[in-house]
Amino acid sequence: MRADIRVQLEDFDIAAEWAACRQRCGGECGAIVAFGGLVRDRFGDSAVQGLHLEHYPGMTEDSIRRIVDQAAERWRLLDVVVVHRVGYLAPPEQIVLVLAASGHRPDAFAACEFIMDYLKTDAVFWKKELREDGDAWIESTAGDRTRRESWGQETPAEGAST
Amino acid sequence: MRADIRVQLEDFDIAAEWAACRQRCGGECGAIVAFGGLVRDRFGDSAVQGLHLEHYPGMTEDSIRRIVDQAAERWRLLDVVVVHRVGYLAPPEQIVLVLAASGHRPDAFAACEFIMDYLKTDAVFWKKELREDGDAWIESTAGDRTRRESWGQETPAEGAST
Amino acid sequence: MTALTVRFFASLREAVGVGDLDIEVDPPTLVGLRSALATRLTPEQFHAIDMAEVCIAVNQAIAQRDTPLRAGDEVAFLPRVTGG
Amino acid sequence: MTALTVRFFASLREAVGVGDLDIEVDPPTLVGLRSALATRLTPEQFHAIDMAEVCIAVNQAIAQRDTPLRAGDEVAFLPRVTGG
Repeated sequence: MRADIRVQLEDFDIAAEWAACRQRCGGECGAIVAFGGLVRDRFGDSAVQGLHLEHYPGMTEDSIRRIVDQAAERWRLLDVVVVHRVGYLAPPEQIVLVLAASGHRPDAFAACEFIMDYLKTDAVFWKKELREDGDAWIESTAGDRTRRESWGQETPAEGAST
Repeated sequence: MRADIRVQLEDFDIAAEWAACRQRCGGECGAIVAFGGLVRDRFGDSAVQGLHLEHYPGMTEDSIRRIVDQAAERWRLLDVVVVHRVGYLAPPEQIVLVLAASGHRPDAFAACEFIMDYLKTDAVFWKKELREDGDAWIESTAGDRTRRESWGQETPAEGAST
Repeated sequence: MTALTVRFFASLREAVGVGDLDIEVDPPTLVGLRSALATRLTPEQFHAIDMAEVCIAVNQAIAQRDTPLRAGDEVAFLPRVTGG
Repeated sequence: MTALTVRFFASLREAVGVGDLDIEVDPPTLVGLRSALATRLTPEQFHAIDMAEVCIAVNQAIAQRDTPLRAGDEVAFLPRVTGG
Protein backbone atom coordinates (compact mmCIF):
# COMPACT_ATOMS: atom_id res chain seq x y z
CA MET A 1 0.00 0.00 0.00
CA ARG A 2 1.18 3.51 -0.83
CA ALA A 3 0.50 6.26 1.70
CA ASP A 4 0.87 9.96 1.13
CA ILE A 5 0.64 12.04 4.30
CA ARG A 6 0.93 15.81 4.22
CA VAL A 7 0.43 18.60 6.73
CA GLN A 8 0.31 21.96 5.02
CA LEU A 9 -0.83 25.56 5.19
CA GLU A 10 -2.07 25.53 1.58
CA ASP A 11 -5.47 24.38 0.43
CA PHE A 12 -5.66 21.02 -1.34
CA ASP A 13 -7.26 20.09 -4.63
CA ILE A 14 -9.55 17.07 -4.35
CA ALA A 15 -9.57 16.67 -8.13
CA ALA A 16 -5.78 16.42 -8.33
CA GLU A 17 -5.60 14.03 -5.36
CA TRP A 18 -8.39 11.82 -6.75
CA ALA A 19 -6.82 11.69 -10.22
CA ALA A 20 -3.36 10.92 -8.84
CA CYS A 21 -4.81 8.18 -6.65
CA ARG A 22 -6.58 6.58 -9.65
CA GLN A 23 -3.40 6.87 -11.67
CA ARG A 24 -1.32 5.11 -9.01
CA CYS A 25 -3.87 2.33 -8.50
CA GLY A 26 -4.54 1.44 -12.13
CA GLY A 27 -6.96 -1.38 -12.96
CA GLU A 28 -6.87 -3.07 -9.55
CA CYS A 29 -8.90 -0.32 -7.95
CA GLY A 30 -12.64 -0.80 -7.64
CA ALA A 31 -13.48 1.78 -5.00
CA ILE A 32 -12.27 5.16 -3.80
CA VAL A 33 -13.76 6.82 -0.74
CA ALA A 34 -12.94 10.45 -0.05
CA PHE A 35 -13.71 12.39 3.10
CA GLY A 36 -13.51 16.17 3.14
CA GLY A 37 -13.81 18.08 6.38
CA LEU A 38 -14.85 21.73 6.15
CA VAL A 39 -14.94 24.66 8.58
CA ARG A 40 -18.55 25.22 9.66
CA ASP A 41 -19.80 28.75 10.21
CA ARG A 42 -21.65 28.06 13.45
CA PHE A 43 -21.08 26.31 16.76
CA GLY A 44 -24.45 25.94 18.44
CA ASP A 45 -25.91 29.45 18.49
CA SER A 46 -22.62 31.20 18.02
CA ALA A 47 -21.11 32.35 14.72
CA VAL A 48 -17.66 30.96 14.01
CA GLN A 49 -15.18 33.35 12.38
CA GLY A 50 -12.61 30.66 11.79
CA LEU A 51 -10.31 28.01 13.17
CA HIS A 52 -6.68 28.14 14.14
CA LEU A 53 -4.99 24.77 13.69
CA GLU A 54 -1.65 24.04 15.25
CA HIS A 55 0.62 21.01 14.96
CA TYR A 56 3.98 19.63 16.12
CA PRO A 57 6.01 19.17 12.92
CA GLY A 58 7.37 15.65 12.76
CA MET A 59 5.34 14.21 15.61
CA THR A 60 2.09 15.10 13.86
CA GLU A 61 3.03 13.34 10.63
CA ASP A 62 4.17 10.31 12.67
CA SER A 63 0.84 10.21 14.49
CA ILE A 64 -1.02 10.18 11.18
CA ARG A 65 1.28 7.53 9.75
CA ARG A 66 0.56 5.27 12.72
CA ILE A 67 -3.18 5.62 12.12
CA VAL A 68 -2.78 4.85 8.41
CA ASP A 69 -0.57 1.84 9.20
CA GLN A 70 -3.24 0.47 11.51
CA ALA A 71 -5.83 0.86 8.76
CA ALA A 72 -3.52 -0.95 6.32
CA GLU A 73 -3.23 -3.87 8.73
CA ARG A 74 -7.00 -4.17 9.01
CA TRP A 75 -8.12 -3.75 5.40
CA ARG A 76 -6.90 -4.45 1.88
CA LEU A 77 -5.86 -1.02 0.67
CA LEU A 78 -4.11 0.10 -2.48
CA ASP A 79 -3.55 3.75 -1.70
CA VAL A 80 -4.20 6.21 1.11
CA VAL A 81 -3.86 9.98 1.04
CA VAL A 82 -4.21 12.20 4.10
CA VAL A 83 -3.82 15.95 3.66
CA HIS A 84 -4.37 18.02 6.81
CA ARG A 85 -4.19 21.78 6.84
CA VAL A 86 -2.89 23.96 9.64
CA GLY A 87 -2.93 27.69 10.31
CA TYR A 88 -5.93 29.98 10.10
CA LEU A 89 -8.98 28.66 8.22
CA ALA A 90 -12.25 30.51 7.70
CA PRO A 91 -15.65 28.93 6.90
CA PRO A 92 -16.21 27.14 4.56
CA GLU A 93 -12.57 26.27 3.89
CA GLN A 94 -11.37 22.68 3.64
CA ILE A 95 -9.53 21.31 6.68
CA VAL A 96 -8.76 17.71 5.89
CA LEU A 97 -8.91 15.21 3.05
CA VAL A 98 -8.75 11.44 3.51
CA LEU A 99 -8.73 9.24 0.41
CA ALA A 100 -8.78 5.44 0.64
CA ALA A 101 -8.60 3.25 -2.46
CA SER A 102 -9.19 -0.48 -2.51
CA GLY A 103 -10.25 -3.27 -4.80
CA HIS A 104 -13.48 -3.47 -2.85
CA ARG A 105 -15.84 -0.91 -1.41
CA PRO A 106 -16.23 -2.25 2.16
CA ASP A 107 -12.49 -1.90 2.70
CA ALA A 108 -12.34 1.61 1.26
CA PHE A 109 -15.30 2.81 3.35
CA ALA A 110 -14.09 1.24 6.58
CA ALA A 111 -10.53 2.49 6.20
CA CYS A 112 -11.55 6.06 5.37
CA GLU A 113 -13.94 6.24 8.33
CA PHE A 114 -11.45 4.57 10.68
CA ILE A 115 -8.74 7.05 9.71
CA MET A 116 -11.09 9.99 10.26
CA ASP A 117 -12.25 8.68 13.64
CA TYR A 118 -8.65 8.23 14.76
CA LEU A 119 -7.61 11.63 13.41
CA LYS A 120 -10.18 13.15 15.77
CA THR A 121 -8.72 11.48 18.85
CA ASP A 122 -5.12 10.45 18.14
CA ALA A 123 -3.60 12.84 15.61
CA VAL A 124 -1.38 15.54 17.08
CA PHE A 125 -3.31 18.71 16.22
CA TRP A 126 -4.86 21.45 18.28
CA LYS A 127 -7.80 23.44 17.13
CA LYS A 128 -8.99 26.81 18.39
CA GLU A 129 -12.39 28.01 17.37
CA LEU A 130 -12.58 31.78 16.93
CA ARG A 131 -16.15 32.57 17.93
CA GLU A 132 -18.48 35.47 18.51
CA ASP A 133 -18.88 34.35 22.12
CA GLY A 134 -15.13 33.97 22.71
CA ASP A 135 -12.35 31.78 21.40
CA ALA A 136 -12.15 28.19 22.59
CA TRP A 137 -9.72 25.31 22.24
CA ILE A 138 -11.72 22.37 20.93
CA GLU A 139 -11.24 18.88 22.32
CA SER A 140 -12.41 15.63 20.83
CA THR A 141 -15.94 14.94 22.08
CA ALA A 142 -17.27 11.97 24.03
CA GLY A 143 -18.90 10.96 20.72
CA ASP A 144 -15.51 11.03 18.99
CA ARG A 145 -14.02 8.81 21.67
CA THR A 146 -16.95 6.40 21.51
CA ARG A 147 -16.58 6.13 17.75
CA ARG A 148 -12.86 5.51 18.09
CA GLU A 149 -13.44 2.80 20.65
CA SER A 150 -16.10 1.17 18.50
CA TRP A 151 -13.28 -0.02 16.20
CA GLY A 152 -11.94 -2.15 19.07
CA GLN A 153 -8.31 -3.06 19.79
CA GLU A 154 -5.47 -0.67 20.52
CA THR A 155 -5.79 1.89 23.27
CA PRO A 156 -3.98 5.23 23.09
CA ALA A 157 -0.40 5.32 24.32
CA GLU A 158 -0.39 6.16 28.02
CA GLY A 159 1.09 9.59 28.53
CA ALA A 160 3.26 10.56 31.45
CA SER A 161 2.66 13.57 33.67
CA THR A 162 5.47 15.28 35.52
CA MET B 1 -32.03 18.19 1.55
CA ARG B 2 -31.20 18.62 -2.13
CA ALA B 3 -30.71 15.52 -4.24
CA ASP B 4 -29.26 15.36 -7.70
CA ILE B 5 -29.70 12.00 -9.41
CA ARG B 6 -28.39 11.37 -12.90
CA VAL B 7 -28.01 8.32 -15.12
CA GLN B 8 -25.80 9.05 -18.08
CA LEU B 9 -23.51 7.64 -20.77
CA GLU B 10 -20.90 10.35 -20.22
CA ASP B 11 -18.13 10.27 -17.64
CA PHE B 12 -18.49 12.51 -14.60
CA ASP B 13 -16.10 14.99 -13.07
CA ILE B 14 -15.63 14.47 -9.35
CA ALA B 15 -14.05 17.92 -8.99
CA ALA B 16 -17.05 19.67 -10.52
CA GLU B 17 -19.53 17.63 -8.44
CA TRP B 18 -17.56 18.23 -5.24
CA ALA B 19 -17.26 21.96 -5.88
CA ALA B 20 -20.96 22.30 -6.75
CA CYS B 21 -21.90 20.39 -3.63
CA ARG B 22 -19.76 22.69 -1.44
CA GLN B 23 -21.26 25.69 -3.18
CA ARG B 24 -24.84 24.56 -2.53
CA CYS B 25 -24.16 23.69 1.11
CA GLY B 26 -22.33 26.84 2.17
CA GLY B 27 -21.15 27.23 5.76
CA GLU B 28 -23.47 24.61 7.28
CA CYS B 29 -21.49 21.77 5.78
CA GLY B 30 -18.84 20.09 7.92
CA ALA B 31 -18.36 16.85 6.04
CA ILE B 32 -18.50 15.53 2.49
CA VAL B 33 -18.05 11.85 1.74
CA ALA B 34 -17.56 10.77 -1.86
CA PHE B 35 -17.61 7.25 -3.19
CA GLY B 36 -16.28 6.45 -6.65
CA GLY B 37 -16.76 3.01 -8.17
CA LEU B 38 -14.36 2.02 -10.95
CA VAL B 39 -14.21 -0.82 -13.47
CA ARG B 40 -11.61 -3.33 -12.32
CA ASP B 41 -9.45 -5.12 -14.88
CA ARG B 42 -9.75 -8.60 -13.39
CA PHE B 43 -12.41 -10.93 -12.03
CA GLY B 44 -10.65 -13.70 -10.15
CA ASP B 45 -8.13 -15.09 -12.62
CA SER B 46 -9.83 -13.73 -15.69
CA ALA B 47 -9.05 -10.44 -17.42
CA VAL B 48 -12.04 -8.11 -17.77
CA GLN B 49 -12.30 -6.21 -21.05
CA GLY B 50 -15.15 -4.05 -19.83
CA LEU B 51 -18.67 -3.77 -18.49
CA HIS B 52 -21.94 -3.21 -20.26
CA LEU B 53 -24.42 -1.38 -18.02
CA GLU B 54 -28.09 -1.28 -18.89
CA HIS B 55 -30.97 0.54 -17.22
CA TYR B 56 -34.70 1.17 -17.51
CA PRO B 57 -35.03 4.92 -18.07
CA GLY B 58 -37.45 6.39 -15.55
CA MET B 59 -37.72 3.36 -13.30
CA THR B 60 -33.98 3.40 -12.65
CA GLU B 61 -33.95 7.04 -11.55
CA ASP B 62 -37.01 6.35 -9.36
CA SER B 63 -35.24 3.41 -7.72
CA ILE B 64 -32.25 5.61 -6.89
CA ARG B 65 -34.50 8.38 -5.61
CA ARG B 66 -36.18 5.94 -3.22
CA ILE B 67 -32.79 4.91 -1.84
CA VAL B 68 -31.72 8.53 -1.38
CA ASP B 69 -35.04 9.37 0.30
CA GLN B 70 -34.52 6.55 2.78
CA ALA B 71 -31.06 7.87 3.56
CA ALA B 72 -32.51 11.35 4.09
CA GLU B 73 -35.01 9.96 6.59
CA ARG B 74 -32.26 8.28 8.59
CA TRP B 75 -29.55 10.95 8.65
CA ARG B 76 -29.21 14.73 8.67
CA LEU B 77 -28.10 15.45 5.14
CA LEU B 78 -27.61 18.73 3.29
CA ASP B 79 -26.95 17.47 -0.20
CA VAL B 80 -26.74 14.17 -2.05
CA VAL B 81 -25.45 13.55 -5.57
CA VAL B 82 -25.69 10.20 -7.34
CA VAL B 83 -24.29 9.92 -10.86
CA HIS B 84 -24.47 6.46 -12.41
CA ARG B 85 -23.13 5.68 -15.84
CA VAL B 86 -24.58 3.22 -18.35
CA GLY B 87 -23.35 1.79 -21.62
CA TYR B 88 -19.96 0.27 -22.30
CA LEU B 89 -17.21 1.01 -19.76
CA ALA B 90 -13.61 -0.25 -19.94
CA PRO B 91 -11.19 -0.54 -16.98
CA PRO B 92 -10.38 1.70 -15.15
CA GLU B 93 -13.31 3.96 -16.04
CA GLN B 94 -15.58 5.44 -13.41
CA ILE B 95 -19.00 3.77 -12.98
CA VAL B 96 -20.69 5.57 -10.14
CA LEU B 97 -20.28 8.58 -7.88
CA VAL B 98 -22.12 9.07 -4.60
CA LEU B 99 -21.61 12.33 -2.69
CA ALA B 100 -23.19 12.92 0.71
CA ALA B 101 -22.79 16.23 2.54
CA SER B 102 -23.80 16.85 6.13
CA GLY B 103 -23.03 19.07 9.07
CA HIS B 104 -21.41 16.07 10.73
CA ARG B 105 -19.16 13.29 9.56
CA PRO B 106 -21.02 10.25 10.98
CA ASP B 107 -24.10 11.20 8.96
CA ALA B 108 -22.17 11.77 5.75
CA PHE B 109 -20.29 8.47 6.06
CA ALA B 110 -23.35 6.42 6.96
CA ALA B 111 -25.52 7.91 4.21
CA CYS B 112 -22.89 7.46 1.50
CA GLU B 113 -22.26 3.85 2.45
CA PHE B 114 -25.99 3.11 2.84
CA ILE B 115 -26.70 4.51 -0.62
CA MET B 116 -23.91 2.44 -2.16
CA ASP B 117 -25.06 -0.74 -0.41
CA TYR B 118 -28.61 -0.20 -1.64
CA LEU B 119 -27.46 0.68 -5.16
CA LYS B 120 -25.89 -2.79 -5.31
CA THR B 121 -29.12 -4.57 -4.44
CA ASP B 122 -32.06 -2.27 -5.18
CA ALA B 123 -31.18 0.08 -8.03
CA VAL B 124 -32.52 -0.93 -11.42
CA PHE B 125 -29.34 -1.63 -13.37
CA TRP B 126 -27.97 -4.70 -15.08
CA LYS B 127 -24.29 -5.29 -15.53
CA LYS B 128 -22.60 -7.63 -17.97
CA GLU B 129 -18.93 -8.36 -17.50
CA LEU B 130 -17.07 -8.87 -20.77
CA ARG B 131 -14.38 -11.37 -19.83
CA GLU B 132 -11.65 -13.46 -21.37
CA ASP B 133 -13.42 -16.58 -20.14
CA GLY B 134 -16.83 -15.52 -21.49
CA ASP B 135 -19.31 -12.74 -20.83
CA ALA B 136 -21.45 -12.93 -17.70
CA TRP B 137 -24.36 -11.00 -16.25
CA ILE B 138 -23.35 -10.01 -12.74
CA GLU B 139 -25.75 -10.29 -9.84
CA SER B 140 -25.44 -8.71 -6.44
CA THR B 141 -23.50 -11.09 -4.19
CA ALA B 142 -24.51 -12.70 -0.92
CA GLY B 143 -22.11 -10.21 0.68
CA ASP B 144 -23.97 -7.32 -0.96
CA ARG B 145 -27.29 -8.61 0.38
CA THR B 146 -25.86 -9.13 3.86
CA ARG B 147 -24.53 -5.58 3.88
CA ARG B 148 -27.89 -4.24 2.73
CA GLU B 149 -29.68 -6.18 5.45
CA SER B 150 -27.25 -4.95 8.09
CA TRP B 151 -28.91 -1.53 7.81
CA GLY B 152 -32.15 -3.08 9.15
CA GLN B 153 -35.69 -2.03 8.32
CA GLU B 154 -37.35 -2.06 4.91
CA THR B 155 -37.35 -5.19 2.81
CA PRO B 156 -37.37 -5.01 -0.97
CA ALA B 157 -40.77 -4.68 -2.66
CA GLU B 158 -42.18 -8.15 -3.33
CA GLY B 159 -42.24 -8.78 -7.04
CA ALA B 160 -44.92 -10.74 -8.83
CA SER B 161 -44.24 -13.57 -11.23
CA THR B 162 -46.64 -14.44 -14.01
CA MET C 1 -58.52 -8.35 -25.94
CA THR C 2 -56.21 -5.79 -24.29
CA ALA C 3 -53.14 -4.56 -26.18
CA LEU C 4 -49.94 -4.26 -24.12
CA THR C 5 -46.30 -3.54 -24.74
CA VAL C 6 -43.97 -6.04 -23.10
CA ARG C 7 -40.29 -5.20 -22.47
CA PHE C 8 -37.44 -7.53 -21.67
CA PHE C 9 -34.21 -6.31 -20.10
CA ALA C 10 -30.62 -7.53 -19.97
CA SER C 11 -30.34 -11.34 -19.83
CA LEU C 12 -34.07 -11.69 -20.57
CA ARG C 13 -33.76 -9.56 -23.70
CA GLU C 14 -30.91 -11.78 -24.79
CA ALA C 15 -32.95 -14.93 -24.05
CA VAL C 16 -36.04 -13.71 -25.89
CA GLY C 17 -34.07 -12.08 -28.69
CA VAL C 18 -36.06 -8.83 -28.70
CA GLY C 19 -36.41 -5.92 -26.28
CA ASP C 20 -40.07 -5.08 -27.00
CA LEU C 21 -43.10 -7.08 -27.94
CA ASP C 22 -46.66 -5.94 -28.64
CA ILE C 23 -49.13 -8.51 -27.43
CA GLU C 24 -52.90 -8.87 -26.80
CA VAL C 25 -54.10 -10.53 -23.63
CA ASP C 26 -57.41 -11.80 -22.31
CA PRO C 27 -58.18 -11.55 -19.44
CA PRO C 28 -56.15 -8.34 -18.77
CA THR C 29 -54.18 -9.77 -15.85
CA LEU C 30 -50.66 -11.06 -15.30
CA VAL C 31 -52.06 -14.59 -15.55
CA GLY C 32 -53.60 -13.71 -18.92
CA LEU C 33 -50.28 -12.24 -20.03
CA ARG C 34 -48.46 -15.39 -18.97
CA SER C 35 -50.74 -17.52 -21.14
CA ALA C 36 -50.29 -15.19 -24.11
CA LEU C 37 -46.51 -15.29 -23.75
CA ALA C 38 -46.48 -19.08 -23.41
CA THR C 39 -48.10 -19.22 -26.84
CA ARG C 40 -46.03 -16.48 -28.44
CA LEU C 41 -42.57 -17.53 -27.23
CA THR C 42 -40.59 -20.74 -27.66
CA PRO C 43 -40.46 -22.98 -24.57
CA GLU C 44 -36.83 -21.89 -23.93
CA GLN C 45 -37.70 -18.22 -24.20
CA PHE C 46 -40.74 -18.64 -21.98
CA HIS C 47 -38.77 -20.58 -19.40
CA ALA C 48 -36.23 -17.72 -19.15
CA ILE C 49 -38.84 -15.08 -18.34
CA ASP C 50 -40.96 -17.37 -16.14
CA MET C 51 -38.34 -17.82 -13.41
CA ALA C 52 -39.23 -17.04 -9.80
CA GLU C 53 -36.55 -14.34 -9.50
CA VAL C 54 -37.86 -12.34 -12.47
CA CYS C 55 -39.68 -9.19 -11.35
CA ILE C 56 -42.51 -7.66 -13.31
CA ALA C 57 -43.15 -3.94 -13.49
CA VAL C 58 -46.34 -2.42 -14.85
CA ASN C 59 -45.79 1.14 -16.05
CA GLN C 60 -42.49 1.16 -14.18
CA ALA C 61 -43.93 0.14 -10.80
CA ILE C 62 -43.26 -3.31 -9.37
CA ALA C 63 -46.46 -5.28 -9.93
CA GLN C 64 -48.32 -7.48 -7.52
CA ARG C 65 -49.96 -10.73 -8.58
CA ASP C 66 -53.33 -8.96 -8.91
CA THR C 67 -52.19 -5.69 -10.51
CA PRO C 68 -54.82 -4.95 -13.22
CA LEU C 69 -53.66 -4.34 -16.78
CA ARG C 70 -55.10 -1.70 -19.10
CA ALA C 71 -54.74 -1.14 -22.83
CA GLY C 72 -51.43 0.57 -23.59
CA ASP C 73 -49.75 -0.55 -20.38
CA GLU C 74 -46.03 -1.25 -20.48
CA VAL C 75 -45.18 -4.52 -18.75
CA ALA C 76 -41.47 -5.04 -18.12
CA PHE C 77 -39.69 -8.27 -17.22
CA LEU C 78 -36.70 -7.52 -15.03
CA PRO C 79 -33.97 -9.97 -14.08
CA ARG C 80 -32.14 -9.50 -10.79
CA VAL C 81 -30.76 -6.00 -10.58
CA THR C 82 -27.40 -4.71 -9.42
CA GLY C 83 -26.01 -1.21 -9.59
CA GLY C 84 -22.95 0.53 -8.26
CA MET D 1 22.87 19.89 35.39
CA THR D 2 21.32 18.74 32.09
CA ALA D 3 20.22 21.35 29.54
CA LEU D 4 16.87 20.70 27.84
CA THR D 5 14.55 22.54 25.52
CA VAL D 6 10.96 22.56 26.68
CA ARG D 7 8.11 23.25 24.25
CA PHE D 8 4.53 24.20 25.05
CA PHE D 9 1.74 23.79 22.50
CA ALA D 10 -1.65 25.37 21.94
CA SER D 11 -3.48 26.20 25.20
CA LEU D 12 -0.31 25.46 27.20
CA ARG D 13 1.71 27.91 25.12
CA GLU D 14 -0.96 30.50 25.79
CA ALA D 15 -0.94 29.73 29.52
CA VAL D 16 2.85 29.89 29.84
CA GLY D 17 3.22 32.80 27.43
CA VAL D 18 6.08 31.29 25.44
CA GLY D 19 6.44 28.37 23.08
CA ASP D 20 10.00 27.36 23.98
CA LEU D 21 12.06 27.45 27.13
CA ASP D 22 15.67 26.43 27.75
CA ILE D 23 16.05 24.92 31.19
CA GLU D 24 18.58 22.97 33.23
CA VAL D 25 17.44 20.04 35.33
CA ASP D 26 18.95 17.83 37.96
CA PRO D 27 18.39 14.92 38.15
CA PRO D 28 17.73 14.41 34.39
CA THR D 29 14.27 12.89 34.82
CA LEU D 30 10.71 14.07 34.35
CA VAL D 31 10.50 14.52 38.12
CA GLY D 32 13.62 16.73 37.99
CA LEU D 33 12.08 18.70 35.13
CA ARG D 34 8.88 19.17 37.12
CA SER D 35 10.83 20.68 40.03
CA ALA D 36 12.76 22.99 37.72
CA LEU D 37 9.55 24.18 36.06
CA ALA D 38 7.84 24.73 39.41
CA THR D 39 10.62 27.18 40.25
CA ARG D 40 10.81 28.80 36.82
CA LEU D 41 7.06 29.32 36.17
CA THR D 42 4.42 31.20 38.12
CA PRO D 43 2.00 29.02 40.11
CA GLU D 44 -0.74 29.65 37.49
CA GLN D 45 1.57 28.72 34.63
CA PHE D 46 2.80 25.64 36.43
CA HIS D 47 -0.73 24.53 37.29
CA ALA D 48 -1.71 24.68 33.59
CA ILE D 49 1.08 22.35 32.46
CA ASP D 50 0.85 20.06 35.49
CA MET D 51 -2.66 18.76 34.73
CA ALA D 52 -3.25 15.02 34.51
CA GLU D 53 -4.43 15.23 30.90
CA VAL D 54 -1.25 16.91 29.67
CA CYS D 55 0.95 14.49 27.71
CA ILE D 56 4.71 14.75 27.63
CA ALA D 57 6.79 13.86 24.60
CA VAL D 58 10.55 13.47 24.68
CA ASN D 59 12.11 13.96 21.26
CA GLN D 60 8.64 13.60 19.74
CA ALA D 61 7.84 10.24 21.36
CA ILE D 62 5.26 10.00 24.15
CA ALA D 63 7.26 9.67 27.36
CA GLN D 64 6.77 7.28 30.22
CA ARG D 65 7.26 8.30 33.83
CA ASP D 66 10.80 6.84 33.80
CA THR D 67 11.93 8.03 30.35
CA PRO D 68 15.54 9.22 30.84
CA LEU D 69 16.49 12.74 29.71
CA ARG D 70 19.73 13.64 28.01
CA ALA D 71 21.36 16.98 27.29
CA GLY D 72 19.76 18.61 24.26
CA ASP D 73 16.51 16.63 24.50
CA GLU D 74 13.33 18.35 23.42
CA VAL D 75 10.56 17.86 25.96
CA ALA D 76 7.11 18.88 24.73
CA PHE D 77 4.00 19.51 26.80
CA LEU D 78 0.92 18.55 24.80
CA PRO D 79 -2.66 19.35 25.75
CA ARG D 80 -5.41 17.01 24.54
CA VAL D 81 -5.20 16.61 20.78
CA THR D 82 -7.88 16.62 18.12
CA GLY D 83 -7.52 16.56 14.37
CA GLY D 84 -9.89 16.23 11.43
